[in-house]
Amino acid sequence: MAERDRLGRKTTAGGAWATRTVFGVLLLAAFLVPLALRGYWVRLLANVFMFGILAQGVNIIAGYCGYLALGNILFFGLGAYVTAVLMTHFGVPFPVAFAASGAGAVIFSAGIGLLILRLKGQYFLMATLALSELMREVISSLDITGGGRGLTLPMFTGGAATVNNFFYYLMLLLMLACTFCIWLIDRSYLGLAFKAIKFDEDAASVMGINPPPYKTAAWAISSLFTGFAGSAFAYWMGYIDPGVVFEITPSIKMYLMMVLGGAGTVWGPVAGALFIELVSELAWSRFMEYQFLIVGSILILTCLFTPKGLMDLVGKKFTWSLFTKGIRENKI
Amino acid sequence: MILQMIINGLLVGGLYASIGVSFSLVYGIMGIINLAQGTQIILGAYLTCAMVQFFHIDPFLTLPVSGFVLFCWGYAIQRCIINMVGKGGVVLTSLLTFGLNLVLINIILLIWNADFRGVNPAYAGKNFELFGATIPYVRLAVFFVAVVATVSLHWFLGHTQTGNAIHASAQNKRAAQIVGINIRHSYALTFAISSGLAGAMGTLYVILKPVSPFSGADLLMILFLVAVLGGLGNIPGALLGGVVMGLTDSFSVLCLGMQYQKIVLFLGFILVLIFLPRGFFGRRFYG
Amino acid sequence: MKGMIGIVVIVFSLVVLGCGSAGAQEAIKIGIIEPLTGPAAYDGQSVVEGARLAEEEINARGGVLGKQIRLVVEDGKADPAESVNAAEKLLVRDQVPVIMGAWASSATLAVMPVMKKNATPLLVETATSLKVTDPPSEWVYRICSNSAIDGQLMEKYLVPTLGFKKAAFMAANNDFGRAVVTFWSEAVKKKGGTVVLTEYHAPGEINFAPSLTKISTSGADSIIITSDIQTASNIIKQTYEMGLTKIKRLVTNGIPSEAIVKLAGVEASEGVLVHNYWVPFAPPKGQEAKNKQFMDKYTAKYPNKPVDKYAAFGYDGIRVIAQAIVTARAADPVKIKEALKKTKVDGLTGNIQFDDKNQARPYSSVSRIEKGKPKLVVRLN
Amino acid sequence: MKFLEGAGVSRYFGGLVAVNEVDFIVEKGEIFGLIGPNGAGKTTLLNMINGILPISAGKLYFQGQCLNGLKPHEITHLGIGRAFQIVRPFEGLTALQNVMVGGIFGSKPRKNTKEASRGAEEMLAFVGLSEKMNSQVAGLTIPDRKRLEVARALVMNPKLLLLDEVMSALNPKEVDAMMEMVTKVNSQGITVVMIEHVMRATMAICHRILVLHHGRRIAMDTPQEISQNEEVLKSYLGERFARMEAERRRTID
Repeated sequence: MAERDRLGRKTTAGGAWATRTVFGVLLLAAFLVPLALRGYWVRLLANVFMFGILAQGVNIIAGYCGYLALGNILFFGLGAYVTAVLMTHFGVPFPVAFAASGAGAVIFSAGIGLLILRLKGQYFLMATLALSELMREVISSLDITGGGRGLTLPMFTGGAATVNNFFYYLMLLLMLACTFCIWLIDRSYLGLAFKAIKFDEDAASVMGINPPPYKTAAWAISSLFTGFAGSAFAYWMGYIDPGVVFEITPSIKMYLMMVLGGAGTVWGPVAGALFIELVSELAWSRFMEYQFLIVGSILILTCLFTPKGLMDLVGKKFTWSLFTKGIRENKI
Repeated sequence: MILQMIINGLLVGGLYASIGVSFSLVYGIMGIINLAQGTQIILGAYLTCAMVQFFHIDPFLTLPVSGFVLFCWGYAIQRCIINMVGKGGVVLTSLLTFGLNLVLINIILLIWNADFRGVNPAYAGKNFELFGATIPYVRLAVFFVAVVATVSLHWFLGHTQTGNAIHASAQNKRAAQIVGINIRHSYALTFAISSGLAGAMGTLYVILKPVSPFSGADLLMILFLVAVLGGLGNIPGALLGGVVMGLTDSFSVLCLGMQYQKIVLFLGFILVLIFLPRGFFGRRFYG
Repeated sequence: MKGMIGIVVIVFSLVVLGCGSAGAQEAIKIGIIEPLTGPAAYDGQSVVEGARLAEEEINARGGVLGKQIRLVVEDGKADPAESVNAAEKLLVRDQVPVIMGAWASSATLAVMPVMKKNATPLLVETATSLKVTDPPSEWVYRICSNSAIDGQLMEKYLVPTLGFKKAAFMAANNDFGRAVVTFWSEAVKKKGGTVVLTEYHAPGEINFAPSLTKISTSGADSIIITSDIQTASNIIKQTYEMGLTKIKRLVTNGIPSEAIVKLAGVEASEGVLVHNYWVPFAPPKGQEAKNKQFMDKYTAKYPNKPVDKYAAFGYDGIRVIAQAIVTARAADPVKIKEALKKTKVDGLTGNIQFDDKNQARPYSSVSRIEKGKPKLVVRLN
Repeated sequence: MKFLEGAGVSRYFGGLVAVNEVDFIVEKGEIFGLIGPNGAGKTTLLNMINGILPISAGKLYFQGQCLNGLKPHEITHLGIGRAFQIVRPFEGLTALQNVMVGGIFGSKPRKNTKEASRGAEEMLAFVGLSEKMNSQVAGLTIPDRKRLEVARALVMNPKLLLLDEVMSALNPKEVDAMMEMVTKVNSQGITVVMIEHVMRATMAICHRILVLHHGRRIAMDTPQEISQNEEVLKSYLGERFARMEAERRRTID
């Protein structure tokens, strides 16, 4: 018997059980990984989780709300620098700096969001790109941030394994928190409001939604988690400079992960991050000369054949027409 | 010095403008943000380097060839790949072009390796004085070619049948199809023109500056700024945008120093977006 | 649901596939982290190629401690996060007792804490940031130079010999560029010169005409250029276009003159001064045969590539490490660290021995490009 | 106090005048038609009423309150619902969720999701879409989409309903059904303003009609009068219609 959840989506009791079991096993496995694997693999997975957080960040603003914040790496850099400056110049302990990074990112995104979230689609996209470049340049020429020299953070105390495990669990928990937050949004009226804005902002406002506060909220949540990720990254690396934390490539990678996994789905971006990071790690270590070709081709094939992401394929029969569906729908 | 600064700004602004036009065109007609455009320019640059190396000819002579090669590439890629996701929205199309960008970089890497290339015609150091300002002949020539290319593109779109067909496909897809315009062909042609222009600009770019397979990223921000300042899809607007950007380059260095040049540029850009979201004279919104 | 499980299975089998690549080997492993892909790949590959020559040579002589040596190369992409991953891979998977790398200063600085935590020494071959050896870390040794040393050495020559009385700087706005400006400014000022203008640029900057106009009206008699190869050549090219060839131009920190000639052109680079470390065309007295031998071998193995300083530093780096393993009498990280302190190698890039900050002093010199060929002007030590 | 009143309402796009000093009054409880040739400014006028486009000049009043400068959602909360001409459902959502958006956000204070879900189901039943409640709107046919559009507007309990060509592209049978629905809605006390090209429907159910041409009001009257208005006949209903009308009148005379 098909039941419906609060937002009128069909759920079947049996399916929910299977899903819950698989997720439970995966979660347990994720928590146990540092016991079984060491060093490099823990680090690699922590990196995957970090990208999971970043991809979830863009998922909220772009996947749900339809606002393409291509320069979202801005908050990553901002979070990293808030932590670095507080820890090196003011001797603040990491937990406080971490919280301050999140707060800083939210304040910044909310403030600037009220101004630039009025811009439609592509103009917003470019404004965020320009903002992230602007932030990079400003940080490169300030004294307190070390300018282009970067900052060396106080070292994490503890042995090599402790460092890896600490950041592994930090990234894992952050990612789970972020995903939980999206899950809550997805099943509440907020999710409906975000999606309504994404599909047709004018129609949404005629239906009684006042878009600016919702958009700002979406961007603020997005920036909060991105800022946290930046903060953790800075402490993890121990050294940051503007070129490292404001690079544009990760920004595009986040979008790739989101689209590959499924934009506007709860778990899609995480799946995308896992897939892309592991595949590229293996492709890059084995087919060095062709790495861009491989990643580029994956990207093109994704856009052609699974434009709605891997999550869209879940629970469907694998047939040829499922794969050509994207082309049939999007072809001019 | 102020005159010299104005001339510097104008000369580099011409190149910025035509680079921006090639990007703006595709956006204006098809709504696609082509993230591969920077690397297409670099591909044009590499073609020029190769031709100069093999045939020992003047780099300016290679312009039609690199333009033509990129034109064909652009037509094929639009017809075979980009059209397949044409209706998929901005995220999908820009991710697709980013994928193309990576593939292009890899192709350049496989053919030419990762090291830098440049062409250096013997006349590069010739210049003349005008009211105390130095004007290098090469830069003047680059400026001239870039502006001619842009203006003739504008004329082509406004005054030829093909150009009108392209315009029609941009304004109303279905109506264009009804009057017998092959819309896939129009779109492919638009993309091809944009790529061809990019190839030609690659030739000019490499005359001024050495390139590596990754230099496309440096150009992407210029593309965005110029195209948005001029109003996306607006060719005369992009011309103005390029010149404004060139002048901003010059005067921010003069008044504040090079370190602050980018800050001025991006801050100015964001302010323009906030207060004049349709650029200097972008198209207006019709309900 | 089935699809989901399928994805999970694929991903995990990939993980397992990746895991099972390490095998037991008799040879002594030496880890190397270099950019093999991305914009810095060309230089990173040069280092690796130089290192491979050293590996072959040492193994041909019977290896060290009766065992062969084997280089394990990982791609750090000149990126801190990737380089740290690479280090972790080398330390955990391959259990290497010593690593050479990681090319870029930012990557090296990020790798350093990992080395300390794992108690394994790192030999730095190209990263110039002052922070690598200041404050010194007992686990980090450096064979290339840094800006403080360079500034000190240039003091005797910059104003007195080369006549840089009113110098202008055009430097990249990063750690490297700013360090050069700081120490070389001191060198100019101490000998009575003045610094008339300092302009920092972003990496990859395109248009230098405005800055050059400013410099030409500032009365500067010389420009000191500190940047990557591409940008430095671009600046040289634009000085030529603007007709500023009367102003002396000096490119710092070992950018090969051949690259400048190739990218900026023979005419534009006429008279440009180049500050270099290892220079193939003018080996120090008594080193000629050794240099020729190295260059011949390199050209034989990599015929399409000109030999550069990166290859030389890679070659020397591996020789220093091999020597340290011999002194340590064991492939043990802690013993190698101790041995490195005492190691002396008469290398191509300098007479290598480490001071109290674990810093070696490579040869350096200034050359002038004349008709596309560099000519030695002054040897700095 | 008039129910909905426009005084000298105008809208300019750059130099182009889309709506030119239009005065009109809609009485409470009536079905008010809005007709005119393409490009006459009908949709622009509706867009101004619910705030999507700002008013360039003139004033709009709804139950005595001035609408100038209000945001679309504020106008919605005053009790004005809108169905779009080019149906604009939220493509990624199901039919039920589409209607729920209106249910949740359409009134102030916001309704909770449970209530909204129930209300939405009822509304879908009213427009006859119960069976397709859980299908993605991308899969709906044009008539279904039009019904969904009306349901989305109705679920907000509007006092005034704006319908923009909800009958175009429907076959005669479907038009009849839609006409029936509109009159049913109206009989519940909801005032309707509708743009319609299907003259049969307009003439049959509208109480009064406003005719726009080149952004100007050329007539506002009962259907009867409108069908005999010389200017309307010439500019909108067309020469052929005019000749037919003249012929008809002559035979009657």
